[in-house]
Amino acid sequence: MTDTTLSSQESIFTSTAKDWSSDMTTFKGVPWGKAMMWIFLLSDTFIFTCFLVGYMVMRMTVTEPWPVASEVFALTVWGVSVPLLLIAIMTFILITSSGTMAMAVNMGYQRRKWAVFWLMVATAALGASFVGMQCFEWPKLILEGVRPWYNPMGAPQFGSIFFMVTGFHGLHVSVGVAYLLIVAIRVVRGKYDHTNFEIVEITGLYWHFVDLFVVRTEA
Amino acid sequence: MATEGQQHPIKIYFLIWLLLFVFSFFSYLVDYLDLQGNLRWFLIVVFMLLKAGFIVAIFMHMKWERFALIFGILLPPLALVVLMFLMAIESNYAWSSRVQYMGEDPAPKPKPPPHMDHGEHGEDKDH
Amino acid sequence: MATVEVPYQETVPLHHPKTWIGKYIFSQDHKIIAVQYGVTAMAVGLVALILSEFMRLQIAFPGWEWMDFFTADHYYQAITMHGMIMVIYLLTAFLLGAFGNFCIPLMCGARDMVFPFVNMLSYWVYLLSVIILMVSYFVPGGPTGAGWTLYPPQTITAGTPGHDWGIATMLISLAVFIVAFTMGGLNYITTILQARTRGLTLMRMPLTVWGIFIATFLGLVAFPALFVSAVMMLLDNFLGTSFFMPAIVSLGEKLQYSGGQPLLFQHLFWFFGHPEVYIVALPAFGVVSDLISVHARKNIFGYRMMVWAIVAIGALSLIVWAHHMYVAGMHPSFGYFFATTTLIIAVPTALKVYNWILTLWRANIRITVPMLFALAFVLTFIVGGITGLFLGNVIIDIPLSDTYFVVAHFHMVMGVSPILAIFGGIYHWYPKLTGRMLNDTIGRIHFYFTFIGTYAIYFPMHYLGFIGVPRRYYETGISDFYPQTAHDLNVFITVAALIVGASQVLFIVNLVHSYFNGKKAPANPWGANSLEWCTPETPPRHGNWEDQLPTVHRWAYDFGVPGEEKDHVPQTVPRRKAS
Amino acid sequence: MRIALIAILLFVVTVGSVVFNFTTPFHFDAIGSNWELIDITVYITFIICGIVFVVLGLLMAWWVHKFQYKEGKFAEYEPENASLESGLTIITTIGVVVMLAPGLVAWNDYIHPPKDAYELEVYSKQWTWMYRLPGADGVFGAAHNKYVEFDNPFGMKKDDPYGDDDILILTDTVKIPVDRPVKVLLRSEDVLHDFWVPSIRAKMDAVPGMVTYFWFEPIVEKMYEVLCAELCGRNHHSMRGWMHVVSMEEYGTWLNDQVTWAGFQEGQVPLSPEAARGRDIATTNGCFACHTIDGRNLDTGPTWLDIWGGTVTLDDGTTRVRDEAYIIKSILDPHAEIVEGYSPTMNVPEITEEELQSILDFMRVLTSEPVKTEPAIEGEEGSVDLPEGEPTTQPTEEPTTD
Repeated sequence: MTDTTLSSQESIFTSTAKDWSSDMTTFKGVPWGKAMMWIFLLSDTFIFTCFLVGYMVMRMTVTEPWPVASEVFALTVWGVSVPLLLIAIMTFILITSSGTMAMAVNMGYQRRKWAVFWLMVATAALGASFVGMQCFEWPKLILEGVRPWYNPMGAPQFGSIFFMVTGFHGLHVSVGVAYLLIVAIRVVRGKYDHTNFEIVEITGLYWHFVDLFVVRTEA
Repeated sequence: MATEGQQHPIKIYFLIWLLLFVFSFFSYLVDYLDLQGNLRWFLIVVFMLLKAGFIVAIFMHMKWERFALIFGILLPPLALVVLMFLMAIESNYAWSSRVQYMGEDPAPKPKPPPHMDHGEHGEDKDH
Repeated sequence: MATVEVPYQETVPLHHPKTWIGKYIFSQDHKIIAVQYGVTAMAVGLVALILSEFMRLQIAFPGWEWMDFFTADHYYQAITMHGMIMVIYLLTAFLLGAFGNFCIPLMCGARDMVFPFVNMLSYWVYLLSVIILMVSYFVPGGPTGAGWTLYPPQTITAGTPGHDWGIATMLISLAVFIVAFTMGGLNYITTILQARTRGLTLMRMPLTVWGIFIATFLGLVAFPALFVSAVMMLLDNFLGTSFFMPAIVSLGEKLQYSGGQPLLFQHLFWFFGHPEVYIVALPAFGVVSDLISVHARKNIFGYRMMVWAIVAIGALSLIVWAHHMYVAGMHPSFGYFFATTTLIIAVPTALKVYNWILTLWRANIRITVPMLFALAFVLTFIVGGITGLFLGNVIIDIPLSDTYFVVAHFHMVMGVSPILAIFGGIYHWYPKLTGRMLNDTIGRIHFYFTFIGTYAIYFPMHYLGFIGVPRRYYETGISDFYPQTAHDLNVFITVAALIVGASQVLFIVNLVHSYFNGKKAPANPWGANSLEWCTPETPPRHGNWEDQLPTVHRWAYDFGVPGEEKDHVPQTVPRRKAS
Repeated sequence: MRIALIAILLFVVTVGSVVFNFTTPFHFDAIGSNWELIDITVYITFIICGIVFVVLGLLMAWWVHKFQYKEGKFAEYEPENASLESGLTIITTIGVVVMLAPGLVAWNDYIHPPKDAYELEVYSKQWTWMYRLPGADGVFGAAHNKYVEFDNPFGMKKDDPYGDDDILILTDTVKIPVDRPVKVLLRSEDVLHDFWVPSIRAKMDAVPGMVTYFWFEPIVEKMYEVLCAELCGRNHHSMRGWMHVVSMEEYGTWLNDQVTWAGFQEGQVPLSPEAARGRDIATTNGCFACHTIDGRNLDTGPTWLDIWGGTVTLDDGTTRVRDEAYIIKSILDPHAEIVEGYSPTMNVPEITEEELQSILDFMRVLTSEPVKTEPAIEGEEGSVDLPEGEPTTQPTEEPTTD
């Protein structure tokens, strides 16, 4: 397994060509699960991007006015309307959860099981609170009259896209929370003791990906 | 065993973590200042790509993967770039067709009043 | 090289199933899953075949009193179900689900797929999607009649049969299928990339595996677009969103939609749909390459070019989608781009055809049943390919699109050709799968009926397209563009279709009969080189290999190597020291 | 050496295909427009592809025959032949370029209508065609599906001054002058349609929510049947129309008889509230998918014009007087008595007794006699457009705007 690190003499292209033309494994040192997760994430990227293409096309073809995001997602704190506060908080939560997840992976490779467990639980908690914020955001918009098929502020597609994309993303986060908790419990129970704890990293890949898309969706 | 996995100082995570907030702050600034037009979309896309890049490279450890994997994962989405690019062009086309023929312009410019002898088109009826 | 890499699989123990159900029903063995996929796909394909016979009868004998029950609604529903079943639930499922499952681990020298449990789940979810699809015949309004392309707005407006429940079951079934495919596809790709045996580099893999590999990859990146459009259309239908629905007046009734873009669906659909064509074609290419090489006793000509052609076709297929939309009213300038990319794709495809034919040159051709099917595939594919050059060239597509020329073209290229490849593959691998040979005579009769029959159906059909007969017409009626002779031709085509349909009974009889009474198959009846013929037992047991995985020393096409004793050298035979 | 059956078969199929191609009567019919370039491109492609097909097919047949299995023989071992492969690549590329180049040139023409082309709007809906011309000012008034009403079949935007002189052609037959390029703008009221005349070669989908176009120049005076080439629902196959290419003189005469949007609005007579309600009920129940009120008999159902009174012949040869009882029965039990020439396809409408009476009220006013009703209560009433060629509907020449 010494060849997992790139030796300095190889150029990008020779190393790529060498890996792709070798026997047994193409992605050297990558466990099956991790390779599968990467490919799944690639596939999932296409799903999310197609949703975003839908968003872009709607936004560009609809002639009715599109609501201004900074006003819609403003939050009134102590009587002052702070634009985009809600989204800012949600982004903060998710990016933080990514940070804790990265730490968990790191701890995993040091085989510190309990540290892994608590960091993953913390990540899951942050993820759950993200979903919780969504549960706050949705009724807020619904109370303002926004529906998937209707939007008092202009183009109805705003509501459609908003509920569809955030719903789909929220689903990913929820699945991720469940996945994190399952893995965390299995880690402390010693199910992965015979491995390198790559499962933590695989879970992490998925979680960061979810995070990645909140970054994209906000635009 | 412990040396086998990917070992990076924890410091770098914090650094990236902070950077992500900085970028997020900037992209909200774009919304907050209500920048419009191409500049707005350019800035949003730039910040988006920067953030995505850092997450993929550092948090998802892609920086430390071999290039075989990096190319395998990063090349296919180029097809999506083509899709997005073409869809953007076509959306403009559909939008202008709506404005031109369907009277859907949100901010209509006053058209010149109809002309009786408007070039050769009017001749159709005279034949 | 500090350490010698040991295939990971040799270190993990395989858990053999203990119960009969674990062995044959909820089996995690890739071979059983392959059979399950194959049988289900054939069963549902039979439904599609019967639907097509009804359609042909209606086209040839409009107003025939025996066909009175077959209304326009039924006709359009049959068109839709036939198309969707054939493309997705038969061809994709068979070529990737059955051949993929069977060939990949055996040809890569793996014990099984990397995640057998997920692989098993893939089949059961696929079965669920088939059931949901069939349920659409029992929902109010029947299945959707929107054509397999499901173009909105008509899919969900009142003028289309099955516009409420039928389309819902269709879309849900597709979404479930995509989940199933993703689970299977991730397995196939990971197995090919990460679980090959010692010595098996990618450039030594049989072309079957290459074809399945690239096709699966295309599926994983293309199906998301279909998934997204299915979700959006479901929302349009049930929540009243307006993604694809502009303001419209349907049969005098104003609908509560506004501002949607119908073309967005078409783009997303074809962003999936064009790669889908190659998802079906590439495995067929691979299978046929192997069949021709093995049965011609000669190495496949230009192997490296064949591989790169597959890769190039796969890559290009992601950016040619809108050649299905030349007359769809999209941005006019797209015509230049898509015509160019489409015709570029013709070059690697043509090279593959050349290489198949050049493989025959100075070969030592055994005319076995698989070889017959492979040869028929090549000729059929040539016709389908060159008519594709007509339709890919944007200006020629203008008069020919939406006519029977298109119908004939895509049936040739992605209906008949892959089916011929599937038949060839089944005749080729059946001995390894069951340990019995298929009956040769029945096989030949089945072949001649199928090949001559399908050619007689689809070759003349192109010419109906030239005179302008539009596709998807329940009846053409009396019109000046439609001469009586064209009607006679339609009757001829229908008769041929009925014969072809009936002759498939021979095939099924052969499969069942030979399973119980066929000749015992030797381990390597065709004298092939690839790994699946080197298993210690025939049929291979669970786990495929002995304690140690086989070691590969050469490519899969060492036929007729000068200086060797036999005319084929299996991949496991070490190379001689360089002399 | 025994000749292999498959070799013979491959030979016969290849040669047979060529023979079929030359003997079959099924080729493009005589071109009726300026698009010879399309035909030329097709011929070039035909020749190149034909040669490739014949060469490959015959080679296959010959080699399969020639290199049959012999025990103990070794095939030639030649994994690769770089020069042959690159040679084939180059030849194929040249062939592709030869086919593609004229195609792209023709496409460039196709998407750029000439400056002197006049515009014709083809308005499609399930399952018929209508047409609109921009009128004297040469500019179409804005029109949108959201404005489509019973008395506004094209969805004209009422405050757009460009629309007043637009000429509305409310039948499925249009006349166009020969030898003049026409830019066809396509609009759809509901689903995708495709305006297609095989002899013209050109076609394009009509997409709701946007306006698409193509252009051509008819060169033969002829009556062409218009087909719909994009699946548009259960009556797709019966969505036909007529495009009559005529001389300039005939076109001018015909054009003078057409009604403008302004004239169309003037010619409408207000309805009583009951009749207007009946019309709306009939609309929402989809009656007008199969029945018209302007005298045209669609394939799917008889017109409602003059349906009140008179007699009708049924498909069993008997005749009926169309009194109230007959009409009520025809609505509530549509399959009981079928008018000659139609098939029993109508669904039983789900309407109340009151609604039925309203529809009957509406049917009563649908006579080709000029209707002179007193204007009903302001604001409540709808209106009905009278059939074309009505004396009350003056084809107005001069636009009403200033």
